[in-house]
Amino acid sequence: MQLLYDFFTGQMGLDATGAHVSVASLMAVLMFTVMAICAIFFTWMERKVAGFMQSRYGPMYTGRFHGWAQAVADMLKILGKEDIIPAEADKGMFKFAPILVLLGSLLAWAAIPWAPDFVAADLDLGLFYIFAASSLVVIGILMAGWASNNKWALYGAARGAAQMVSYEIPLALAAVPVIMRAGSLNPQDIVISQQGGIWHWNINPIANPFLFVAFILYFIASIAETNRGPFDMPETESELVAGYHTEYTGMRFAFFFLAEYANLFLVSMIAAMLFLGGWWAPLPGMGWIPPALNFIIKGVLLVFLNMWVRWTLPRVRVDQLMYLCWKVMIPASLLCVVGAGLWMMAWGQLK
Amino acid sequence: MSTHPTPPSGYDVGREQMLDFKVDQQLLEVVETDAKNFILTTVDEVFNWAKLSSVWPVTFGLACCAIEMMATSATRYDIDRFGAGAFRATPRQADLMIVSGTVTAKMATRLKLIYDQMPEPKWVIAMGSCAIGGGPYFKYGYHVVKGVDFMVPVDVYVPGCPPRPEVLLDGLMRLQDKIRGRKGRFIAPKWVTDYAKLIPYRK
Amino acid sequence: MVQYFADIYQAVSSAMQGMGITFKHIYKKPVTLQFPDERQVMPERFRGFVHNDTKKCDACNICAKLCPVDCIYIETEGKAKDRYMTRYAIDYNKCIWCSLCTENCHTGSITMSHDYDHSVYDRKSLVYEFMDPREARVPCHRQTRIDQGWWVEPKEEGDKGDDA
Amino acid sequence: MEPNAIYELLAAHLGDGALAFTEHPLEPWADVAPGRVADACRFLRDDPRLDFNQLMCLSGLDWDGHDAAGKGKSVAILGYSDDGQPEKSDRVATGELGVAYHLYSHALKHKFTLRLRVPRDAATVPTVSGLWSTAAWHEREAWDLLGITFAGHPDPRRMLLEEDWVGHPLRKDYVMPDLWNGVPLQGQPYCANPFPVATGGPDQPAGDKPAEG
Amino acid sequence: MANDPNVAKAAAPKRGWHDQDHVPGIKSELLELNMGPQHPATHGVLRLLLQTDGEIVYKVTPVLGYLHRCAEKIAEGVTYKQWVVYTDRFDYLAPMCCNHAYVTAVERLMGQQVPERAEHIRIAVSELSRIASHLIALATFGLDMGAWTPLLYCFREREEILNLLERISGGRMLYNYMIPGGVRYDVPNDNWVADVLDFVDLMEHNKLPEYNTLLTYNKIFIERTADVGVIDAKTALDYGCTGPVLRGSGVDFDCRRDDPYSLYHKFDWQVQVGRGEMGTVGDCWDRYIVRAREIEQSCRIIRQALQQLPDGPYQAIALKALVKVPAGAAYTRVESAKGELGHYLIADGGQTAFRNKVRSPSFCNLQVVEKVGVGQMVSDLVALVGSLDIVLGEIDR
Repeated sequence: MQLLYDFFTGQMGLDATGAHVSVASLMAVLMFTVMAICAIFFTWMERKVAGFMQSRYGPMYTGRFHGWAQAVADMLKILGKEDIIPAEADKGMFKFAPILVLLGSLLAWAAIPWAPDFVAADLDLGLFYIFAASSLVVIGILMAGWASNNKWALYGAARGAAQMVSYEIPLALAAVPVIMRAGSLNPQDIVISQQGGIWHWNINPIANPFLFVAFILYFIASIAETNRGPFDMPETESELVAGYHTEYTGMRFAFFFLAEYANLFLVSMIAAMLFLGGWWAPLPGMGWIPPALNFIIKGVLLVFLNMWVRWTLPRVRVDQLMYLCWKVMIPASLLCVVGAGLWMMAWGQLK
Repeated sequence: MSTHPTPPSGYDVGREQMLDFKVDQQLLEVVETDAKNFILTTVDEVFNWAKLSSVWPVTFGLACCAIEMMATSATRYDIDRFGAGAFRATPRQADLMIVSGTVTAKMATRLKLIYDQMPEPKWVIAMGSCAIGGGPYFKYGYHVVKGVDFMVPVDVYVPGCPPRPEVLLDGLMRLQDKIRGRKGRFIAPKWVTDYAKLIPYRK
Repeated sequence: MVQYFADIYQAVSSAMQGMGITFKHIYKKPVTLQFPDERQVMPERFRGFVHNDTKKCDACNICAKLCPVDCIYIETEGKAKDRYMTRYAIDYNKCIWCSLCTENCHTGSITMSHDYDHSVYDRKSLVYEFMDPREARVPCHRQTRIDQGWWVEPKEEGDKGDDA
Repeated sequence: MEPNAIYELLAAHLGDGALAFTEHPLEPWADVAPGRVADACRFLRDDPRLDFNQLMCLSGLDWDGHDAAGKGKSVAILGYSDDGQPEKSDRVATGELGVAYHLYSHALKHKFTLRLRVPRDAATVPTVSGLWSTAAWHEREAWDLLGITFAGHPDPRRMLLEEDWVGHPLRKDYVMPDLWNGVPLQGQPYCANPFPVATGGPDQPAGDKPAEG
Repeated sequence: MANDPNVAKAAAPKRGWHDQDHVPGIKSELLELNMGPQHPATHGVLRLLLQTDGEIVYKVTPVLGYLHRCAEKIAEGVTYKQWVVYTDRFDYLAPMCCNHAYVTAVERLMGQQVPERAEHIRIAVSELSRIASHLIALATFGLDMGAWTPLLYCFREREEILNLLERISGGRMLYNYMIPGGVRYDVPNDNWVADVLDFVDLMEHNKLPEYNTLLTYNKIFIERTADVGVIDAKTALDYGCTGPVLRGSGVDFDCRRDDPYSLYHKFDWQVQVGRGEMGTVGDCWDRYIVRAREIEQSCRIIRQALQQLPDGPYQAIALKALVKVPAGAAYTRVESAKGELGHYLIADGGQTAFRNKVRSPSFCNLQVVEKVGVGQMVSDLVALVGSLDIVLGEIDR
């Protein structure tokens, strides 16, 4: 990052503000590109993972080698589709909702620490910012469902709003023990606090079992937060036709589609950041691996775990989802916070 | 249990005789052009390639053929290999309507509605005898539409009652050829390429 | 309270077991038949498109009568010894591959082939004409067929004649 | 319990409402007066000796053209011709309509068949949907396809066809529709010979004449 | 919606607990929801008109006829042997059972004896077909519950069954295999019997446990299905439910045992009944598990039928192309995969039936939705409809 500043101030001859703006816009473009690429990659990965889990192949012909170009073709095709806005829809909201959903995940991407010196926006309240920004998604979904003027969409949106608002709580609470251990809300600090190999990561159940439980809670909550099976209430394909995006076509649907996978990778990266040591290599001797690669591999593994869960388990009912949140996850995560705090006090880890 | 049998060296019984009697000009036309030309040159071709590579069907099962449609998307035949495995429950996000089964009078109006709800560009495959031309319900079917092309334009007809999943896949490949402008088989089954080799000798 | 924790334990353990099964399938070879490249060998009795060898057929009309959907069109001209088949067509818009027509064919001319994957762009091309247009007409009467050198079915005991 | 014993009980209950009992090696049946069928069914269901707690099947019937002697003279129904147009006929249907009830007792494991006949132009039968809920849809279907009215039915709509459908298709004199609500129902002939030049001579219509000689 | 005659003529809903305005000044009304005919959870082209209060369903009105294919009319127009083709298309998931039902009815009217070998073959293929149908039932029920993968595993096994049936009959899905008086072809001599026995073993010992681990005993699945959509025995009988739906409600009735046809009495097997292991007797899980256990029983029957396969003819010799049935009328029922499939066949001595009323099990089973669906959540209604395992080809005929 410093390099970039130096480049803009030194080579380009900009003042501090100009450099700042330039770096920020560069970062925004970069993040968006990375996000789009990730989303496209994960749509392909999802189809392949699902395929192999189901004893079939998934895409094979597009691009000739295991359908590597499948998601690219999907996106290109969606670009060329007719854009339909239902006559009775609330047009402004209908158009704005997908942008808001995509924006929600895009904003959060800004504070992800990719490498020791590479984060688009190095914020002291970064974690807080991430959770806040990703909450925008729920508004987008609610708007989409309402604006479509479709009953299935409305159902999906209502379910989605209830679900996502509820699951924000265990999601954030599960991160609290980590914050307590790192003593900071800055993502970089959280990552740095896990220095020194796999046994120093927050997930290590021997070092602090409560943090391990917090990881599981975070993972479950993140599935619900990204609206994926078994918690895919807003789009429950077998009940509500396609949920909140029933009426969306073409590019606008692609936004939802992209946002789903962007969100998926986002929560996985946050999990990697909070519990799996971020960009640290698993063993001390493996420092030659680029930190960003470490980070991405961890994220992809978590995404795979997410897909694995999705393609195995049946879907819960909407009231059971709420039960799980309010009667299991939130008490458990509160216990986790208290327990982790006591544990750290006992071992003198608290900062 | 015959899993993964190797294809026979020659054709199946009767295939050559069948081809002799075919009045299928489209097949000849498709095969005679060079199917090897795979380099994408223009923007148009790139978009056509994208369209044909991700034909998303709408989840629209009508009758017996719907089960074969499910079987096509299931493990053994796996329509997802062609990028067409993303069955969308809502017509708004689908490109292809596989009319899989008998279209009754009561359903025909709904079928039209679903077709109208699909965004352009969109395609229709008529799957099975009932959807093609009334099939077994031609003579006494007071409630059956004798051919879905009375209601919506059909791109590819897939004969069979119900068609085997292979035939539906073949229909999908024909549709891909059609999207490409019928310049040759995009993914050609072995017998087509073999047949193409035979053509010079037939002339 | 015990039930509460038992439920959570059961949920987690059953989910893990299920995930074990799906994970096992990742490294198993898929059962998919990659269709255009691999083809299944059809069993002997497989019912593909109906094929009629018009050189054998004597237009007895049994198949057309037995067809539940009336998809077989046979046109003939003339009477008795001068009866000629001028058209034999099967309309695959209607055919349901039931194999009732092949069952009682006494000449064995109509068979179910193993040919099945022919999708078309126009449903008119699903009406298959089996007569070669160059042949124009095929005699139906047994004696005429013998005289003109066409194939006739071997005579069996108790066989009443060429027409059923 | 044997069917004739059941019929004796039924006849004792119904009096003149029980019309006849027909012995048949396969399936004996009792004819009852159309107006008394609900009464008969209530008795059959509620009497502990009979206890018919399941209505297996309720069939609407059209006896038009039926030859009781069984010589195979039933009328040919009308369909679509080969070129897809509805066939027409001048014949006027006269026979009666009917309903058959097939009952089964899960506890006593016996069966019974009730039949009734109603005139074609005034086909009204009391409903039994209050006795067995399953009868509701069967009766709606019988109304839909045969035009038998079930008096007192809670939901007397058509079952399978749309409300604005004309006619009752399972009647023997039903003429096939060619258009309904903008949906064409006639077929389109795709059987024309693409090589008409090669053959010559008058074409015999396909498939309607067996070969002679 | 307003122009829909089905809505217009439906009885006005009685208002219940939701009638009070929870918030003063805000009027609440029921939401009318149109589920189907194109909807992923309706198993075809069923249409359910729902009136919902939030997630709670207040009134269910099934609308049928989107697949009404006039089969009963056709029965009066085509010959007996030709109509076997149309029975295939009733329950296209278990066409062999439908064939069996119809040929049984015709044979009863004709007084036709069937060779023992033919009966054994018929039972074997019917039970194979039943397994295939139950596999689809489990699969689509799982899909309704949001579990995709069991669907694909079940289809994988179904393909094996279809291959086996294709080898014996020539048809992949619709077989047209049985004829009045026997079966059309003998058992093929390419090791078919051994392959079926292998498959049955595989199914019983390998695949069913896999489904059980993956789906049946999954906690989420149990939570979704246990105590949901409870049909008690009285309701089931009142609505004429049959088959796994009736047995799931705890009524021990199976046509194969209680109204014997064919040779089922020769074999050793048990009728499976819902026992309410995970909740109440007659809930969705019970109906599901009855099907899963019936697969095991079918495996047992197939094994016995094929191991004891007698020699002899596979069809009665007397039958010609055109069957003439003496005048008479009889209601014949057999246990199809979905329940009691009855044919009320009236013959008039000719080549075509005078009337053939088909009592289809799904038609009667579905009706219970009107009663049981009320008060459920929308998700539970999906579970209920899924657990009834309806086939629209049979309902609308």
